[in-house]
Amino acid sequence: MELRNKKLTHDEFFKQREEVLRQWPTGAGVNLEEAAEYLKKVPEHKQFSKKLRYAKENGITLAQPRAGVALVEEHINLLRYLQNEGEADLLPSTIDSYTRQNRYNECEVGIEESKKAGRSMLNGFPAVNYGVEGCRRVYEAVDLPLQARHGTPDARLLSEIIHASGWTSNEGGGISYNIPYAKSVPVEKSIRDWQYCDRLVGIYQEMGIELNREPFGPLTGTLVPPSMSNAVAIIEGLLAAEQGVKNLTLGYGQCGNLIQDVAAIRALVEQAEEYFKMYGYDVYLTTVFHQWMGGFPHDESKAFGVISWGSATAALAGATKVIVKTPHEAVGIPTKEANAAGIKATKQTLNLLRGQRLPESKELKAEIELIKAETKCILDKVFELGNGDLAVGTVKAFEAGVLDIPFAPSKYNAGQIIPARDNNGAVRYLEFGNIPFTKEIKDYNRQLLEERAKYEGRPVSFQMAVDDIFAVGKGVLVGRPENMR
Amino acid sequence: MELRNKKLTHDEFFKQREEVLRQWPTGAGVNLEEAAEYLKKVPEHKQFSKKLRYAKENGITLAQPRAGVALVEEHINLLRYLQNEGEADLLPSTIDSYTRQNRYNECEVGIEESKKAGRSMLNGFPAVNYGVEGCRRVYEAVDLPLQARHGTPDARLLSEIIHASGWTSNEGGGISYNIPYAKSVPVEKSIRDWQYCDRLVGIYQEMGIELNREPFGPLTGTLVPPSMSNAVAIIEGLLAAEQGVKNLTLGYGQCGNLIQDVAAIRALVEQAEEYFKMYGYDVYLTTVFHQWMGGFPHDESKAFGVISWGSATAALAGATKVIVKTPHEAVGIPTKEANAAGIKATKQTLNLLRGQRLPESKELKAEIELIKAETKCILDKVFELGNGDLAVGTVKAFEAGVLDIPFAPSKYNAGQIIPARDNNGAVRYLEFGNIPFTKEIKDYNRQLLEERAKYEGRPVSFQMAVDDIFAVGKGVLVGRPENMR
Amino acid sequence: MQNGKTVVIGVIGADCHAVGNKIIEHALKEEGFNVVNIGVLSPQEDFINAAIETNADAILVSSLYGHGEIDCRGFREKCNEAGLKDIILYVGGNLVVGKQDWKEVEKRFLDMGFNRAYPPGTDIKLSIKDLKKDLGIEE
Amino acid sequence: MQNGKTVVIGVIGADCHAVGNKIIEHALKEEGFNVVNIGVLSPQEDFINAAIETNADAILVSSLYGHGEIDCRGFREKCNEAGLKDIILYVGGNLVVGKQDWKEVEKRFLDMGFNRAYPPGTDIKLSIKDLKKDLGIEE
Repeated sequence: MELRNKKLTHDEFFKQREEVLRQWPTGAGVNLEEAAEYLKKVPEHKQFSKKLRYAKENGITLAQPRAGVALVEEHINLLRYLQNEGEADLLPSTIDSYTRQNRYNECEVGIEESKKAGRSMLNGFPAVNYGVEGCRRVYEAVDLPLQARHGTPDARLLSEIIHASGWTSNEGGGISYNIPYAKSVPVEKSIRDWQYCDRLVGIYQEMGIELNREPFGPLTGTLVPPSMSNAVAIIEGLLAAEQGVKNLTLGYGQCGNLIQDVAAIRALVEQAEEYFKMYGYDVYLTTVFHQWMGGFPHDESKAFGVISWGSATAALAGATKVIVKTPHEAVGIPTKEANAAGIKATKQTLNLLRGQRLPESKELKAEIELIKAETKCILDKVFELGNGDLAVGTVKAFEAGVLDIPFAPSKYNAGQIIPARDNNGAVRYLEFGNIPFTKEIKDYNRQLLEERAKYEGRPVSFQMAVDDIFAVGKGVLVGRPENMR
Repeated sequence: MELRNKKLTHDEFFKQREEVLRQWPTGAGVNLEEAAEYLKKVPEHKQFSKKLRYAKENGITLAQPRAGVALVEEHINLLRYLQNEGEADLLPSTIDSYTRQNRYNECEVGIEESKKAGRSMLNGFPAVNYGVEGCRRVYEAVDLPLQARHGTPDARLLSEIIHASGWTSNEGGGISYNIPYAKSVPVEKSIRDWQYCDRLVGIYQEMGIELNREPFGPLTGTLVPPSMSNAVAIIEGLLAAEQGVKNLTLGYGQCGNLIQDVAAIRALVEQAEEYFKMYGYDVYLTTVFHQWMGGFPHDESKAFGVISWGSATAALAGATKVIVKTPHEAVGIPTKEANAAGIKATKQTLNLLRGQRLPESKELKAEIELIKAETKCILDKVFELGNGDLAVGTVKAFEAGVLDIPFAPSKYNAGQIIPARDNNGAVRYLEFGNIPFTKEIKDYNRQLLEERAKYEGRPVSFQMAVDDIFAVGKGVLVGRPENMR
Repeated sequence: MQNGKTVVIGVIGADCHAVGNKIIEHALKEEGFNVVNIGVLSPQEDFINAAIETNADAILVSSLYGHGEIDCRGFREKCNEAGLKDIILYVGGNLVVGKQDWKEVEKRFLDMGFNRAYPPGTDIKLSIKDLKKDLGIEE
Repeated sequence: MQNGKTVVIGVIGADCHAVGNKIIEHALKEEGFNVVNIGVLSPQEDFINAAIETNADAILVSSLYGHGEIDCRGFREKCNEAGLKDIILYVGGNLVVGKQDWKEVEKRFLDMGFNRAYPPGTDIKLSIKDLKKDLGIEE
């Protein structure tokens, strides 16, 4: 069957579904009709889509942590702690890395070792291995909406299990959960597999159950220029909408320059709405802002500074929710106390800023226009390469380097573009690879980087990107040469 | 001798000085010529005025903590810790409350009790009791500029001692260290006493030694409308300039609404410069932004949120320095570790934001115009009441309630105005007392509060102010009624 | 609305924190107390004199600046000497320098003869509830 | 500029953190090493095969996602079996789940047969300095 951006037919979906549910024994525990009945009983305050709608309509930014451990009881304790002590608004279940690679046998080892060691030997919750029964125990033990957060190129079985368990949102997408998370999964394969995940949500939607879907905005989380991540977000949004997804959250990872970050969120909403309208999709759109995804300072007080500044930016941008980092970020997976601390600092900042927005200005307007113009260059080319079909165009765009994610591990990613910060800390394109920008846009990006180079007394080079990657961990946004620190 | 805003003559100053130095035995240790020689040897990196000039010219915001304990060695340890571990840019010595009331006998008790108890029984460093010898030990033990921070209506002896000890800045002023800090000190008395402190700095200036002076901006730190604190700051700046002060830092305490806070700092600089020019003073002006001075949350993570948001606002406003709170704020005087933690969160935020400013916008411009118009109404009336003499006008303005600081303890303060937040969290005038605003300004303030009242479904009332006072401690900026939380 | 009881309030010692003082006055008046507010920067004598003059039922001492331990010593003894034998004495605020264990701090103040002591951040409504109980006022 | 030494680098297990991997490659090349980068998501076998094929002098294993302890077990034994008897083995990154005492974590990895182990946030320049020392390259 040829790849195309077209809603899967009943037969296509259910034929595939038979295989999917056989991928691991717990697949047998998923029954669509029974699951629909179960989902219909999810109370409003535990429905992701409802809580996001309320937040958007009331101008509130919600806070959601990341969290997941190997054993069900420990995972429940963790989530309840983040709910009760951490004051989280939305709950996650972060899925472990073996599950993300569909290596369920290794998950079993991890679960057994965790029992023996008395501490989690997995970096997340192995939802597939626990199946519907285990995942429902988690859902039933908490009082907030629950979402799977992972990084799984083929998340079909995982999606079947978590939705059937009352988890009302799923993060991911055919690009965003492949290119930054896998080495050798063809883009065509992951787009197909996420069409399945999206179609599953569409089928529930048609049964009157509104589940939320969230493409993963930050991609590699490392100096991704906003136009590139927005282009990917809009593509994944359109692909999801085609499969019948109606409640969609598009994301963006903080770059650090306030004007650029606010502009990125505004540009994303405006442009995504334009495309949904153009292609006739009726989607309820919300946004998620990820606090700084790059290297963190080791010092916990400094980490609080990074966390709070991300929260303030999310509020000023008017994002619907913010994904929270913790003061342990630099050293690995946080304790539950550190996780709660991150949420509390975040919520305090969000509450102080409730209702405050960055006002319109010449600078903000110009940045929004730039991001939208860059994004349009990319998207136009993607559609062109696919002869109008977005799925095909996306595959070809990665082959051609028209879509190109900096620092991504996938061999299907060209890896030709290099980003770096300008003198104000905004992320710009240093090497364009095959990104089809106009000369005007290229000149403007180059000019901004030349200004920085001049200020720093060194040429524009890859070293700038390297310095920028380590800068926040060292306490600053722009990685200046050593003699300027 | 009649009060007037006129540089003290040589005779007026030195006659008074004889009495001042006899107020406590350590006064005998102050020798102006010897002190000038000592001050001339202060290296550049320990000079307050130099470091502030550098920061202003390079667009950097500096971080300064508050800190002071009873015993010299412990005080030195504390300051060195904040310098080395806390990464402070500027150092304080917070003076204890007995010294602020010139109750040096009680300081002696506090010093003795502290030695016995093995912990500080004073809430600051009793600089007068230690005299030049003890204060120089502190100065010599640190590597950063040192400033006295206190709240002393009559700080003449204290100022003599600290400046003679190499402390290159002094906080305070005849209004800002009286009305919020004393119950029954006449305004005339404190203005005279601070004319002395300013003249002392002017005399050193004439000997080629540039000391910094900093009126205390936040006043009671409790819902002070920006135009009232800016009016006081400009008055104190003009009074200091008349006595020969050349390096001046005017201050403002965070209210919490970003646009209003940035507007307040911009209005303060623009309007102060206008007045200095109008009255022919040549002053190098810098600004200080005080992180939130009101009630803090008990939870330390939440406190970090408040601290970081204050830091971000200071950076976006382009303030020259920021005064730092600590995660222990809600429970009293912090440990040195908590103090350092506050500075580190602050510095991280400042560094991430270096060079970023809130761009011009319609809203920001309107807020700047409003603050300047309100401030001008007040200042015009002060000059009118003094028949052109600012010192006389100030005394009369407090009598008339034209200058009126909310929640101040002084019986010389009318206490007629009541502030409250509007629906966006900006601080407005609820009761105007005798503040001489135009009808237009009054109507606008009222209209903004009526909008909030309507939103909250309750009348505009004093209860709003009470709710606002406790709001930040409870995690929000605006004190909404209980059914809206 | 008056409940017939008189309370003296003020901030002791060299402490000039006026905001809470004004709010305590406001809250007590709302609950029907006759409030005598001697304000900030008040020595023990001012509290006691005000209590004698107004025949007060209770004295509420605030201290926000960390010197409370020094300032409050001997307060109960001075009250006894002045004939205020069983007057109710409360104290609250940031009573000591630094973050100390509240149980220990409370004990020190109860040992000094205060009937109740309150940690930083206590809602004044809580103290008023206690006060009504201690004064036998029905809710 | 080449120093004649070959190093295999990669990210072990189900770990897809690519940023540091690309920077380590960049830094090693700058210091004159011949770098064989097998990338992310690499099993032990891929490291070993690459080392045999290129006659490598050292293997630098990265692990950023907390599963390092499971993924690295038996690595030294596998190297020995494959004939890489004395090959230098380094490991570094966020090696375990959660904030644990580094001394204990380090010991666990040294006991597994790694020559050196590095905690989170180590500057790659430091590891390169150690590597040059261990390989007998003059600075």
